[in-house]
Amino acid sequence: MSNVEVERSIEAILMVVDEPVTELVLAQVLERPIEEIEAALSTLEGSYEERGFVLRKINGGWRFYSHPAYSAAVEKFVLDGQQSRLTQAALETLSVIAYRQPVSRARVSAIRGVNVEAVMKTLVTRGLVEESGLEHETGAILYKTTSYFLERLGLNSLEDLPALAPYLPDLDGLDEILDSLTD
Amino acid sequence: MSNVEVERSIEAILMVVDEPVTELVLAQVLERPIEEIEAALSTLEGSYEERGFVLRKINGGWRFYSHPAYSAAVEKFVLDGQQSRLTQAALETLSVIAYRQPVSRARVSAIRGVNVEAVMKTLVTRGLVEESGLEHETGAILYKTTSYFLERLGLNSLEDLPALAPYLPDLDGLDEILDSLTD
Amino acid sequence: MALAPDTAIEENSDVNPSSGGFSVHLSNFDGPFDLLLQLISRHKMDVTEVALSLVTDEFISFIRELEASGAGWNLDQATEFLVVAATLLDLKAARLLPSGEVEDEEDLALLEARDLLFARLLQYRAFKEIAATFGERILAADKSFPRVVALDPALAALLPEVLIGVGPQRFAAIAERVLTPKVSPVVAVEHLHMPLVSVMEESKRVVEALRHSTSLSFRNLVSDADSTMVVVARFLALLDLYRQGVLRFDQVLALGELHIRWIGSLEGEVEITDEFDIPVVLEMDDSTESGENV
Repeated sequence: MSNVEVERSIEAILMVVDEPVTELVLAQVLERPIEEIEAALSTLEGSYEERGFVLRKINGGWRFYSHPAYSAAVEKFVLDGQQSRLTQAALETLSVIAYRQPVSRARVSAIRGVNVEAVMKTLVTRGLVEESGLEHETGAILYKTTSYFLERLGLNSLEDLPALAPYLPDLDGLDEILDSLTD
Repeated sequence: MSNVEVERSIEAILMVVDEPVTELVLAQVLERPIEEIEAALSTLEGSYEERGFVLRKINGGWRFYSHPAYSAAVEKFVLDGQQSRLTQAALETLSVIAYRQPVSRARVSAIRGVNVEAVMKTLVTRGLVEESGLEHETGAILYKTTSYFLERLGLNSLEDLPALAPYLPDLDGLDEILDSLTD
Repeated sequence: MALAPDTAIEENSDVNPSSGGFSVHLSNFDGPFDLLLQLISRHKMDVTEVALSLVTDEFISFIRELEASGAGWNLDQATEFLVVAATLLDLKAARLLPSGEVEDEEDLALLEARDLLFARLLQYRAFKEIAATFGERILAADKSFPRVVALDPALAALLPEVLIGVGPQRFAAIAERVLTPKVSPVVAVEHLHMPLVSVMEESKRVVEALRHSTSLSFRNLVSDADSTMVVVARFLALLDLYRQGVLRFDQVLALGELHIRWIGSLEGEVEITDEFDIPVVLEMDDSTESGENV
């Protein structure tokens, strides 16, 4: 793998990874010495000088951020573009989590039949949903609703969620069907 | 705001979004004419050619994607690889629906020459196809592709579907003949 | 000629929907069009100029093989293949006959059948090619991952309070809808497999048998009946014929052997009513539980 390829691979990873990534992790994934990774990151960092974003090492991990010079546009976008009201997709995802918690993202995807990654991020950002440990067998992150969710829905506790209609198929059976479809 | 500033601002915004952003939203936030936004996006799109990421318009919205050439590195991070392959039968059924939508199951069956019920169920469960009202005369359920279908195919809209083979006989005429036979 | 397969027939319940596995996969083809297309391409022939007899023979032999393989197939699979096979055979037969007048009506019909078959085949081939493109596109799109990041906490703090926008009841209704498996509605057609028995048809048989033998026991008369429905139909036919005065009943003992004697004419039409064959429409009983439709 050439230097350029190492740089491109790092860019590709950092562009889609949400959490800051350490040099050590990058070195392991790309199977290159850590010095090479450090050099590549340094080159990349300098290459974005004329861009609207920057590459920064914060708290030991590397991540893309918006360039501070354009924070006004970003803030305006966040306030204008994001609606305070939840979208239908967000509501549906939230309802699955509320009634199936704790639940993994893959399971919610399987139930809704679509990729829910972006919606889950929004729900977490809006403080309605939070992580709740790992699934025993798969190691997948589990999610549950927050107390803020109860507050916004005007409920005292999860037990106050209205019961689902009795004719809804047994949920465990449903899981098996979904598993057979997604396997 | 200069052209360069518009481009930098767009980059800054795209760095923080969890969902694709339309040109219209960018035009409103940056208070620039939509043509200017389109031109800026087009310039940006070309400017990443030597990078590990790309800027793409899929399903009407723009966002950053990792470059396909470096998928191997990214896949090590994205564990949620639940994209199981579609079978040949599912792909063929999906292609008929994509080009003939909204279309009834019976019509798809007639074109493929086999019963497509099980395959249709799979496509609906996978979120690639959804119901779209009833056929006027027969009362049969009609089906169409979803926006998730566009995403999975990396298409911006249905108009971007590749053209059907040019030597294909006039389909509408054929449909009428087939209808007269199946009635 | 009905070329389209009956698409209303449901799959067997033991078919696993995730496999998409309704189709015949024994020889790596998927339905009659797929087989036909494979046979044609194997001989490197253009769909529009196919040497029919060769392809027809192979098509038929494929069906035979499938049958002999013991894997068995259900009614609608068989129908789909047989319809195409019948069309091919028809076309082959027409080729073998000396072609005289082209303006023959039957010739024209065959011509239409061929055009229709090939039009459908062309259409199928076009979609098959597109399906390959779809597969490639999905594969390519899967290699590109979108940037999906949570909003920076500093920015998230700027956001106004989130509005769920619905109350608990409405929220539960949404959960119910989303958690209900997406099952496409099905129309049960199992009852269509029971052959309908026509009293008129059975009347004709009864008349023929009685004219032949003059006297028969009811036991003899229904000895070849393959279902209770046929026995009932023949009994109804007898009652109707008795009303017309063309036969006599003799029964020595109650519940004993019933003998029927023909006293009508030995030739000519016997008037047969169709009063038993008029469909009866029953009101559907909606009170039955719809049950869990998983």
